[in-house]
Amino acid sequence: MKNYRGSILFVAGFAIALSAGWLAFPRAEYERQNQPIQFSHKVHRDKGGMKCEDCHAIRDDGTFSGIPAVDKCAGCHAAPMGTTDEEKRMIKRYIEPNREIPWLVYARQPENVRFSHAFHVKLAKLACERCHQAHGDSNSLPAFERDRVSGYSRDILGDPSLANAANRHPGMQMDDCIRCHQQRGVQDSCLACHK
Amino acid sequence: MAANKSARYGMVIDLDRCTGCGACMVACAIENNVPPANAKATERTGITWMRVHRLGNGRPFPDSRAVFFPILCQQCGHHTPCVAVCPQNAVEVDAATGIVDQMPQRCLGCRYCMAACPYHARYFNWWDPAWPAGMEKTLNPDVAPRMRGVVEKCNLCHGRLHRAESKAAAEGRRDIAANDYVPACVEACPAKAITFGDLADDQTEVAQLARSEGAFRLLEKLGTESKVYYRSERPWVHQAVKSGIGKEPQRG
Amino acid sequence: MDRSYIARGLERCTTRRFLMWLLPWTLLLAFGLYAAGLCLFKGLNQTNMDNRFAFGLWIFLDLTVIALGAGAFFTGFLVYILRMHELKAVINSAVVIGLVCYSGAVTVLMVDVGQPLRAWFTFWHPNVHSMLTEVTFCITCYLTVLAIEYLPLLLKNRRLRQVPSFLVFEFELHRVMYVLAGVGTFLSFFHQGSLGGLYGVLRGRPFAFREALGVWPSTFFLFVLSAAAVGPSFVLLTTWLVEKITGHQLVERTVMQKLGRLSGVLLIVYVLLKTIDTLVWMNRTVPGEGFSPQQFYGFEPFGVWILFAEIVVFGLLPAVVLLDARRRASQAWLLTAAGFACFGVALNRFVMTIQTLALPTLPFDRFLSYWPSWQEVGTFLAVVAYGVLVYSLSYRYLILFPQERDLKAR
Amino acid sequence: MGLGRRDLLKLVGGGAAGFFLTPVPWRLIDGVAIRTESWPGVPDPPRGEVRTRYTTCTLCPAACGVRARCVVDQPVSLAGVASHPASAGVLCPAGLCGHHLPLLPNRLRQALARKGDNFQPVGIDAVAGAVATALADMRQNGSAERVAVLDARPGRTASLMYRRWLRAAPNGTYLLAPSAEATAPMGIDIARTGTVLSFGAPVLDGWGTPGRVLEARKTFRLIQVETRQSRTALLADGWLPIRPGTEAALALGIANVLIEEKLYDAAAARNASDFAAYAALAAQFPPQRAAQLTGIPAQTIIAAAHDFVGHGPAIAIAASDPGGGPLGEDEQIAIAALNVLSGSIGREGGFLPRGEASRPAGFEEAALAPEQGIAEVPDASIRVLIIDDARAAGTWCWSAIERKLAATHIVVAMTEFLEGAAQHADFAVPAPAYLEAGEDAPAPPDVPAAMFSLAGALLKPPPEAVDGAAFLNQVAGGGPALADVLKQRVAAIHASRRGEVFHYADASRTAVRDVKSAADLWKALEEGGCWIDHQPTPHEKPLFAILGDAPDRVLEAASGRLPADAQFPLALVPYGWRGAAGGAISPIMTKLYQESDLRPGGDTIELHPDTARKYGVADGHVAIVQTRCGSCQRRVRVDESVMPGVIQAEVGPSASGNCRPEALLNACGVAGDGTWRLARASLRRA
Repeated sequence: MKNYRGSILFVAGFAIALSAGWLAFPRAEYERQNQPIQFSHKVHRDKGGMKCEDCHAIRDDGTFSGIPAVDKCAGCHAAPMGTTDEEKRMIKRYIEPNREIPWLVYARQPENVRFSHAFHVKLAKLACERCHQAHGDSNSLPAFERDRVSGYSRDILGDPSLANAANRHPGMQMDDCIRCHQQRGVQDSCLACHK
Repeated sequence: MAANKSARYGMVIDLDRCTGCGACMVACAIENNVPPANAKATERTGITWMRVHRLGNGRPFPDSRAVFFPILCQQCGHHTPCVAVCPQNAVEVDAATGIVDQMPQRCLGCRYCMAACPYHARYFNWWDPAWPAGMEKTLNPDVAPRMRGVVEKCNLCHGRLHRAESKAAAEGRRDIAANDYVPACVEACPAKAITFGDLADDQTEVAQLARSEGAFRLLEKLGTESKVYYRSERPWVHQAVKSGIGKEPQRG
Repeated sequence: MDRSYIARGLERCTTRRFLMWLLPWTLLLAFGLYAAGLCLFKGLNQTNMDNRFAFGLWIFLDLTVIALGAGAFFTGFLVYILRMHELKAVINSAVVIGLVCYSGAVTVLMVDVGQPLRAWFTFWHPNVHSMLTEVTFCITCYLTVLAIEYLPLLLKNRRLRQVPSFLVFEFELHRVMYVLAGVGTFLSFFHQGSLGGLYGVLRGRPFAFREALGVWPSTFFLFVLSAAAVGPSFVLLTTWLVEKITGHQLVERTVMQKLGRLSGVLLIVYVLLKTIDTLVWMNRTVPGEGFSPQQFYGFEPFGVWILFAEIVVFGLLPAVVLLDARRRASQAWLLTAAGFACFGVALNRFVMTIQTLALPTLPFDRFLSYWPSWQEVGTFLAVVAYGVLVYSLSYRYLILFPQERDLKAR
Repeated sequence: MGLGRRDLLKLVGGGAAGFFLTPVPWRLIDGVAIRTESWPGVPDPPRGEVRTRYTTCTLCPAACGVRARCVVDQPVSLAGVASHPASAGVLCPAGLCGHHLPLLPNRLRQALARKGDNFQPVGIDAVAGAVATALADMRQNGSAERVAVLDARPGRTASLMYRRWLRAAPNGTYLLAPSAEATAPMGIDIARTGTVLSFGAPVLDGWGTPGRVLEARKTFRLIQVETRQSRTALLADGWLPIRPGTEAALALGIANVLIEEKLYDAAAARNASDFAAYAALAAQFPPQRAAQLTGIPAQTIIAAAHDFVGHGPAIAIAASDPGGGPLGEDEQIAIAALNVLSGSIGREGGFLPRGEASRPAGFEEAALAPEQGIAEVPDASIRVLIIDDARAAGTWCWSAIERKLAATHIVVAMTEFLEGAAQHADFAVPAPAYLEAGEDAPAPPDVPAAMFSLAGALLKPPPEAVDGAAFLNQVAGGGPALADVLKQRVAAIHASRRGEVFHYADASRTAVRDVKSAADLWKALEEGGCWIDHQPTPHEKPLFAILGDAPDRVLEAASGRLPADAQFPLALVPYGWRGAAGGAISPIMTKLYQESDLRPGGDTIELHPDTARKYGVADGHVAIVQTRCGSCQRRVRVDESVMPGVIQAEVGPSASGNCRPEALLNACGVAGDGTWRLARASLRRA
């Protein structure tokens, strides 16, 4: 009996640690933040008949405009076009006072990463979906998840092994870049993609 | 993704034109987000990717003469001293450009590469990089500031190479235009003493200057095949460089 | 009050006296930890190192300490592989010394790097061509080996023996001890070498650069040899020191002399090779890199004398003494010679690290001077204090010198 | 039975074992390592669209074209404008980091009034009020005292406004800054010059328009006459290390050789009414005597004379040192006279007379107060002194100005920083900094054709800041704004139909007559452009006097300015560099002064090893330099290139960061003619 008792306790501790590490930690690791306002890429594409590059353009100098400034939104939404409260909120909060919308950028790479959209879109002819998946079809913006430890967005620094159905597949980690570059036989030095 | 595959970027510095004004040092610091010195920093703990030294002829007034010697990473192409020693591959020679890359985010700050570099072209971040409050907004968005405790050095303004590449890509070109990529020090030199370009291409001015009379490299016998050349018409300069160390301490 | 922890038949001072002995070392440790803390949290600007003196006191002492700690692997090698059983008398002590030296060195290295949180990158993205990678791997592995070798000593403790499973475990350990010793020797051999290689490969530092024999520069082998040579001497010295402090005789005199002779033999070989190496360096390597050897010795205070001191005064001299049976017989000669040998190796490590960095390489360079800051010194003192504490505790509660009991009985 | 110690150990043991089979430890060490990339110590550069904008540098008279790389609206780096007519695509180190100046922490953001030794905030109207009352008071009892504006950057449109304002003010006096690089009526055709004989002018280290000069360096020979082995001396074709204060003697010595050997331009000499007198004066300085005075061997002097005229157009120049102040007037005469002998005046490759950008109506010379040197004003005569801008005035010897102030006086400093002359003012008024002020840049002193550039503002000035003109308007209760007058001036230029516009953006040129309207011209200039006059100004060679009214003063100057002094055996030679001598500089300048010793900096003196030995100091020691007028403490640098018996002291920033040139400059003292270039000094270890 006595010996058993010892082993049981050991196993118990073992089990507790495992469950904590595999189940609790992945949730605790990320802090979830909601976007300042909801936004539907789908609506803008289908109803608005817009293409990605209408808002996310590559400038002449090869830099990428990223998420458009609020005046771009104001271009159409000076007055409500739809009936959603979300749109009204946006107009009231940001367009009227002409305040920039503090978007939380899922794909925002670390400061030391240099990613040229010009290269991948214009030369390599990659489609947006190649990295951004179906983000362009999304009807709503999921919560932004920030890794509490590294401070980076889950999309660029999530652990794929922890990726569950709930969140998008993280396809923008260094490993993903390297994998794709290897498949296409692109030889790179560190500073080709870091700055 | 560097353009012009197998380029060997390098420069020739005309010591007879360098006035030692320091424009290259300032331009370099601004371009590469090198912070102003910490109050306690000295000429041995500062960060100057490009640093102008003064080499005297060792003779007293009025026969004393001196030459200004801009020193930056010499971009060694062979036996590159810093590459082999780095324990975690934070340093490498880019096959596409011949530029010696230093990855501050990979560096653990062991400083072995600094001991290895005979040109003293590597600098350690002894302090957190600090700009006077409000001056962070003058930082160059194309270069990531480094953190305390890592080594950094000249990478021939890699940010500018990136810029040139992106511009080319936007225009649908893979190769960059030669005059789209010029390091900050070269652009800034008021005396136009620095010629920059692709040494692998015999047609470039830099390649021809590198082969010209009076051109030399530092510590050539180490066989590091550095890509930074110097030239001077003054015989004593060549003498001083040949005779190597063991002279009076020099200023600058 | 801690009687029950002390092995039977061993005479130890009162707890009170023991605590009094520990007190100053503990204070020193605390101070040192504070200094190290400053370097970790405020950054290495707390030290007097700079871009030109990228390495300083710490690297020099790490190299020295590890050379002296070599006693552990080498004695182990002699006892378990070459079956020199009379050396069993000091093997335990040697293991503790080794453990202390290596763990201490590793700790200081962690403070020495600018980004300790990234230190593990070396294991994840290793550059196999770098001597430092070799050093890191070997030292960490060998540290583990030492820890395992230390375990049986620990388990022999009078109280711990009462746990039956521990007893079994310890017995098992003893059976693999030969394997461990082998592995330890191998690892240790390598990193002693790679520590030598550390500077020998620096093509950009003509003063340190040595030509390669196979994949390693000659310093690789010289370091192994010199470490092996002084290892026994250092064990000898410490043993004698412990005897003096505790007032007990701990080992047979013959053992000491045996250690001395071993040192002597290896040292003479080392001195020979070192001389050859130096001549090759002067006449081939240095001119090949476009310098002349005189240039390196033109800067005071590092004149040619330092070379002479290293090879003759602290190399040849002790070797000769240690090889002479009559001299060896005299305690004074033996210890002095051993001391000289250890100092000689320390001097060699100093020349390789500090002098190399002090020397200019470019026409407009200056010959540099460097003096460690109190934070650097403090951090190292912490390691010394830590060593003394670990050794003292081990000596009190474990059996470091098997012969002690019998010698006392006589 | 409860949980014993051993049970607990087992539980923990199991936990530990399990822990290492979870992702936790690995995620943690990885995450923590990655966090070091962006931990608090690391700043985030701005993000946004990168734009290129153009303006003109106003930090010194060179008026270089500036290409600013901006993230949205914030300049992040500055560079030269390719093939710019004056700067040839070049900026100096100071210009390269000019965009830091508006952001410096010690920026003056509100008006201050002196209370005892320190300042306290005050409204600008209060300052204007104080000045106004003083003026009213002066008017009332018709006092002979003066109201003066001291202009550190003469030649601007603002300068014209000052002068017009002063014309109306009681005894209004317009003063040129002591060491200001005067806007000469003649430019230098350096591109075609054969030989430049420079008396201490930092030709290659911040003189005139550096870009233009350095570009031409390939073609002209340079003979540098200087005590100090300056950067210019190092790169000159010949360096004549001259005994301090004997420049005039050398000039006359060379003249002597040229006249004796008939090597001079007789035709040009005929235009000089007093050539005979000049020749007679030169005759007193045969090479041997000149050699005695200057310490330069007679043979060298003769060779230099031949060298001077032997390679085509030859000019002799003497410039005021950015730190050491101006050369004496008499020395300047002696040196300028060499240009008569070489016939370089009004000739290609020499000095070319030039006009200036047309002025708007109401700013004719007659309507303005005349330009005056500070030395011309009697002592204790200035009641109200307004300084613009005090930053550029960082290297004046204050005592040169102080002695001109009346017993009761008001000094107002228009300045961006509480530095330089502002520290001595009664009121400090915040001015727009570089890149904030929408102003004009006058033609650089040495360009051969008239020029006019706008320095368009890239940044908004702080709300409190006012420019000099606005302040004077506030004092006078109304008047035109600088911007309006600038527009008028551009209109006047457009009306003149002279010259052409150089566009910074594409280095193209448009003739003014092809510019449709004044508004278009304004637009072109403000977006980045400069106007260049291209029709040469017609000029007839009038009779003029070389020595003016001062032949004996020149003789006196030539006989040596620095009499021996047993108590103060050494010669103290202050010097500076245009880029950093005056007041505030960007913190990045630590690269030059602290992180390298490329320039000695404002806390050192340089000595010859023998001098050092003689006075018991060594490299690194702190020494006290003592003169009749004062003393200062500095760190010794032993340098073999220094002339024995000379103390070289840079006026400029110091490695320790605090730039306080006053101590040194005051120690130098001010000579009767308003110079402080030289002083006798003694040295001892502190």
